Amino acid sequence: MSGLDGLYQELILDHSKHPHGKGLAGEEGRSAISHQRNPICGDEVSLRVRLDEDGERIRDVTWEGAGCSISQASASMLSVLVADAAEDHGGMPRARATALIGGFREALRSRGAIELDEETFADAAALSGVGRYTARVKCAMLAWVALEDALARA
Amino acid sequence: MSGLDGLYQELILDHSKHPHGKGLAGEEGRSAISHQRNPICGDEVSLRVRLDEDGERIRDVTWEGAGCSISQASASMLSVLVADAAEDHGGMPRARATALIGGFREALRSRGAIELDEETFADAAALSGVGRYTARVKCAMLAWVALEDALARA
Amino acid sequence: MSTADTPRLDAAALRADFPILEQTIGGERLVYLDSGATSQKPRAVIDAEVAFLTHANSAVHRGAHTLAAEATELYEDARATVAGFVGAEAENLVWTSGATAALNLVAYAIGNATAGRGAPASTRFALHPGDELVVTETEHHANLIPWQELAARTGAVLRHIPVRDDGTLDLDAAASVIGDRTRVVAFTHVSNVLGIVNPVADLVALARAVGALTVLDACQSAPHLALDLPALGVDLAAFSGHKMLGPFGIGALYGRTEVLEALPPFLTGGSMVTTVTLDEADFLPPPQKFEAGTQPVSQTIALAEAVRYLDRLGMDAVHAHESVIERRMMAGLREIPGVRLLGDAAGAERVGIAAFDVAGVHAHDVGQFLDARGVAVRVGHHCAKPLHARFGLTASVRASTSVFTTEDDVDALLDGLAGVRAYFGVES
Amino acid sequence: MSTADTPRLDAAALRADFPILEQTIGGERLVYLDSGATSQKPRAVIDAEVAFLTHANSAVHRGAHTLAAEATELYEDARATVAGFVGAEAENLVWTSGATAALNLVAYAIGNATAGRGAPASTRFALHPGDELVVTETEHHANLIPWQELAARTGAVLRHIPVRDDGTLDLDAAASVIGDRTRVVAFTHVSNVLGIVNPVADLVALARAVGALTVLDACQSAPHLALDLPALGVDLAAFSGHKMLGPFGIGALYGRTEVLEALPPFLTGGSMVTTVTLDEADFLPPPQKFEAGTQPVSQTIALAEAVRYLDRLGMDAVHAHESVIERRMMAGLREIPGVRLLGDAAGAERVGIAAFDVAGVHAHDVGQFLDARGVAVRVGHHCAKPLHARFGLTASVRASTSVFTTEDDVDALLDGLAGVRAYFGVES
Ligand SMILES: Cc1ncc(COP(=O)(O)O)c(C=O)c1O
Ligand SMILES: Cc1ncc(COP(=O)(O)O)c(C=O)c1O
Repeated sequence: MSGLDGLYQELILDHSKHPHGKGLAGEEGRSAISHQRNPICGDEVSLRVRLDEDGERIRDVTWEGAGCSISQASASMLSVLVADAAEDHGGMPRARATALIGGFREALRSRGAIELDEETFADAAALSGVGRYTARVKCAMLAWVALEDALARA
Repeated sequence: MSGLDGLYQELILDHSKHPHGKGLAGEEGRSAISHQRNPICGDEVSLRVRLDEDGERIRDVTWEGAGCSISQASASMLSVLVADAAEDHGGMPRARATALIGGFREALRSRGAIELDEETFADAAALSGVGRYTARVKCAMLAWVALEDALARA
Repeated sequence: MSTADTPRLDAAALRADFPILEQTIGGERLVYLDSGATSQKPRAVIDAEVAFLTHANSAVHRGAHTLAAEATELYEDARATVAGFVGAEAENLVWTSGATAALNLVAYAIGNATAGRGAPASTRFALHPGDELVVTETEHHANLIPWQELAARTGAVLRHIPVRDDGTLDLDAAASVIGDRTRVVAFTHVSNVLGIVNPVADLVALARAVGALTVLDACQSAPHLALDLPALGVDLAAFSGHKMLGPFGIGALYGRTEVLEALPPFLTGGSMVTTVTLDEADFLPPPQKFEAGTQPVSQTIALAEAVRYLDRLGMDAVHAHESVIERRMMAGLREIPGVRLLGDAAGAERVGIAAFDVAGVHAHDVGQFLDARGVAVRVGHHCAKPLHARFGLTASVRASTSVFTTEDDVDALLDGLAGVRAYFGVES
Repeated sequence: MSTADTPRLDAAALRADFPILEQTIGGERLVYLDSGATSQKPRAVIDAEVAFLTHANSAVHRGAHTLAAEATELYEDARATVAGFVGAEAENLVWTSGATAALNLVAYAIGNATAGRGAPASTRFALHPGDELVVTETEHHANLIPWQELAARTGAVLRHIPVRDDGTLDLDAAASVIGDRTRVVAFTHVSNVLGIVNPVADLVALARAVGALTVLDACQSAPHLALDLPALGVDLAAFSGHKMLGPFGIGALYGRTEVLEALPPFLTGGSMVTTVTLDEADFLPPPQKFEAGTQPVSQTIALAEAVRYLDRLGMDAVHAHESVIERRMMAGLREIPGVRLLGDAAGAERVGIAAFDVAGVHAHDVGQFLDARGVAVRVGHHCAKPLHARFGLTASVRASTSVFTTEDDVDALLDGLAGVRAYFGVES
C-alpha cells in the first residue's frame, strides 16, 4: 500500500473515529499522569497510567486529548495494546512497556525502513507507514511519549 | 593616466610627503575646529578654520591628523586652495568655500564621471582619480567635511 | 485604481520563472499555496546571488581591495533599491536577518533605553512601571512575545486590541485601549492568518494622539501590496525577504530618521562603531549603528533582485491579480460543506490568504490529504496561537498565494477539499 | 601529528573548486588573502544552496507538506553535520545569523537572567553589582562590546587580560584578573589580527576554578583547526559560516547541555514556543528555544556542505597546509625592510594570519598598491581597535589564508610589498 492510503490505513481511521481508552480513568491506586503537546500543531494528550500495587505491572492506560487522526489512533491503539496484555497476563510488565515504546520510536524514526510487527504491536503496527512522513512522527509518538513520562513518575 | 598612477599622481604623493597647513594655528579671532574620523581605517583630521571679523571670509585653514596619503594630500591641497584665495583677495568668501566643497563631493561621488577643474580646484584637481576608487572617497573627503562642519560652527 | 487601468499579470506564464515549480510531488503538479510561510524564488533572484558569490564576494565596509569595494557598492545599492520599494530613503532602512530580528531589535533597543543606554535622546523611549505597550489579538508571535518579554523586564503592562468575530480589529476598543499611558502600539499590517488588511491610518492616528511609538509588522503586506511606509506614517516597520521572493536570512527595519537616531543600538560588534576602547564604544549613525557584524551581503543583493522582479510586474498588478485569486478562493471555500473560514469579514480589504477549519477533520489530516494531491498548504496555528484561541481552535489550514498562483491552483485546492471529509469518514 | 602522517593538500588544484578565483583584477590573477574577513565559497557550496532553493525550498518545523518535511529533514541533518564538525551533538548547536549574533545572544540571555527572566535555573547566570566579566585585549569588537553593554546595563565590571608585546596573552596577569568575582570569561580561540592560538585549556582552568562561565570565540579557529569543543571544555562557543567556506547569514552557538537549558531565551517569536497566550509564552527546549522566527534554511544546508568539503580535505591536512604557507609568509615578511609584524611570538601556535605595519606608508595605501597587483588584503583595525592601540597603531595590513592559498600567492604578496615603500617615496 503506498501513498495516502499507506499512511491512513482503514484501521487508523477506525481507531480515530472510535477511540479506545479515551476518557481519563479515576486516580485510583498507584497511578501517574503525563501531559504532552506537539508544539507544531498544538495537539495535546493527557495520559494516565495505573499500576498494580508493587508498581511492576500496568493495569490500564486512559487518555484525553485533541489532535489529528494519527495522534488519536495512536493513543487508542496504545491503550488497546496495554488492555490486551492486562487481560491475558494480569497487566503489562513495566519493562515490556518500555521495550515497546523503544521499538515503536525506532521504527517510526527509521523513515520507513523498519516495519512494526503485528504480533508485538497489534493494531499499532498499522502506524508503520507514518515513518515515511517525518512531519507526522511526532503525532504518532505523542501518547507513547506520554506513557514513557508517566511511567517514569509512577 | 590609468591604474594606480591615476590614483596616486605625483602631486598627491608630494603633498602627502610635504603637507601644507599642517599644524593647528592658534585659536585667534573668530575660528572653529572640527574633528572628523573615518571609522573604517581610523584616519582622523582636526581642522581649524579662521575667519575675518564679520565671519564672511576665510583667513586660513590649518589641520592636524594621521592617515593615508590621499587624506593627507587632500587636507594639504585644501589648505593651499584657501591660502591662495586669501593672498589674492583677502580671504575666500564663505559661500565660495561651500560651493567648492559641494563641487568636490559631487565629483568624488561620480565614480570618475566628473573631473575636477584645475582652474577652480588647483592642486586638488589631482584628486579626481579617487572617484573611481569608491572605498577611498571618504579619505579624500575627510578634510573637506571637516571644513564644512567647522564653517557651520564658526 | 480601476481594473481597466491596472496592468495585468500572467501568472501561468510566471510559473516558468520559478524553477521549483517544475517539480512534481508524488507524481502531481506542485500547487504551492504556502507563500505566506515562505515564498519561492524566481531564477533571477537565485542567479543574482550566485553571480555575486562567483564574482564579487567579499565582506563590506571594511577594506579597500577591488572585491570589497565592489561588494560594498552592490550592498549599498541594494539598500537603496529595497528602501525605494517601500517608499523610503536608503538611510531609513536597516538590514536585519528577518522580521523577527527587526521586531526584537526595537523591543530590546527600548529595553536598552530603559536601562539608560544610548544617546541623551534615547530617554524618550525609556519605559516606567505602569507604562503600557499595545498589540492586537491578531499578532504573529514575532510581534507579540518580544513585547511580553519587554514588559516583563521593565514593569510595563502589555495590553491588546481585540479582534471581532469577522476578523476585523475592534476600533472602538482600540480607542479605549490606547490611552495616555500607551508608549508603543505594535500591530500587523496584514494578519498572516486572516489576510485582512488592518486600518493603519486609524491606529496611527490613535497612537499619535497620545504620543506613542508605532511599530508596523509589514511581513504580509510587503509581498502583496504597493507600500509607502513614510506615507503610512508609522515610526518603524519590519519585513522579511524570504516572504517576498527573496532569500532567507535577510529582512529590514524601516524607521523614521529621528526615531532611528534616538534609539540605542541593539546587537553590538564590528562595523557599527566609531571609536572603541577596552572600556567603551561610540556608535555610527543609523543605519550602521544597528548593523553589527558581517552583513549577509549576498542576501541583500538577492533581495534587491527580488524587489526589482516585483517592480517589473508592478505591485498594483500583483495586488490586482492576487485579489482575483483570493476572491475565487474565498468564494469556493464558502461553498464547501463543513469548511469554516476564519475572518470572513464582508467587504474587507484582503491579500491572498485564507485560513479555515474543516469540521471533523484535523488540520494536519487535511494538509496531508491535500499534499497527496500536490497541494502544499500550511497547517497549525501559523504562529498566532492567541488568534486561534479567539476562534476556538488550536490549528487551522491556511492557503496563501503568490504572483504565480493561478486559478487552476485554486481549483486544485477546492477539488481536494471537496473530498476530504468523505475520505476521513465524516458525514456532511 | 608528524608531517609524514599528515595527509597532503594540493592547494593549487583546489583553486579550480572556487569559481571566483578565475577572475582577474585589473588584468592580474586574483590573489585572495582576505579569508579572515570572509572566505570564498567552493562550487559545491553554491550548488548545494541552489539545489535546495530549486527543489526543496520551504520553511521548516511548521508544516506537513512534502517540501516542508523535506526541508526540515535537510535542516536538522545540517545541524548534525555542523555540530559533528566541531565535535558536538546536534542538540548542542544553536543556529544563529553569525558569530556576532551568537555572542550577543549569550550576553543578552545573561542580561535577561539578571532581569529575572527564564527558568528557575537561570538565576545562576544573574549578575549582581560588583560581579566581573573578563575578556582579553585581543578580542574582536564582537566579543568585547556586547560585554561592555552588558556590564553597563547590569552594574557588572568589565576587566581584561592584557596581551604581551609578542602577541601572547599574559597568563600571569590572567591568574590575577580572574578571581572570585569573575562570572564570565569570554575570549577568542585565535586572534583575527595576530593569528596566534590562545591557550584555551589554561583559561578554562582559571575560569572553572572560580565557577565562571567560559565563552569561546571560535570564528578564526573553526575554518583552520580540527575542533573538538566539548573536549576544550568551554561552556559556550560561537562561529560564523561565511568564514569557513559557507554562506553569509549563518553561524552557530555551541553550548553545553545544562548551560543551554538554563539560559533564558534571547530573540523571541515563532517556532521557539510551546504555549502562547496574549499574556505569556512558554519556550521549547534548546536548541529551538534560541531559534526564533523563520530560520535561514538554505544557508544551513550550504554550511553543512562547506564543512563536508573541509572534512573531505581533512582539517589536519588543512592546518598542516596553512602552517606551511603561514611560515613562508611570516619569514618573508620579517625580511622586508620597514615591515613590522604584530604578534610575532617565537614558537607560538598559529593559523595563516599575518598583520603588519609598513613604516612610513599608511595601511590603506599599502592595500591599494597590492590591489593593483591583484593581491587582496585587508587594511584597517580589523574590528580590534584596542589591540591596535596596544601596538601603537590605528590600522594595519592583514593577509590571511584559506585552503586554496598557494606559495605563489604568498610570493605575490611579498613581491608587492618589496616595492611599496619605494613607490610612496619612503627611504628605507
Ligand atoms: C575573531 C572574530 N570574532 C568575531 C567575528 C564576528 O563574526 P561575524 O562578523 O561573522 O559575526 C569575527 C569576524 O568578523 C572574528 O574574526
Ligand atoms: C505577520 C508576520 N509577522 C512576522 C513574521 C516573522 O517573520 P520571520 O519568521 O521571517 O522573522 C511572519 C512570518 O513568519 C509573519 O507572517
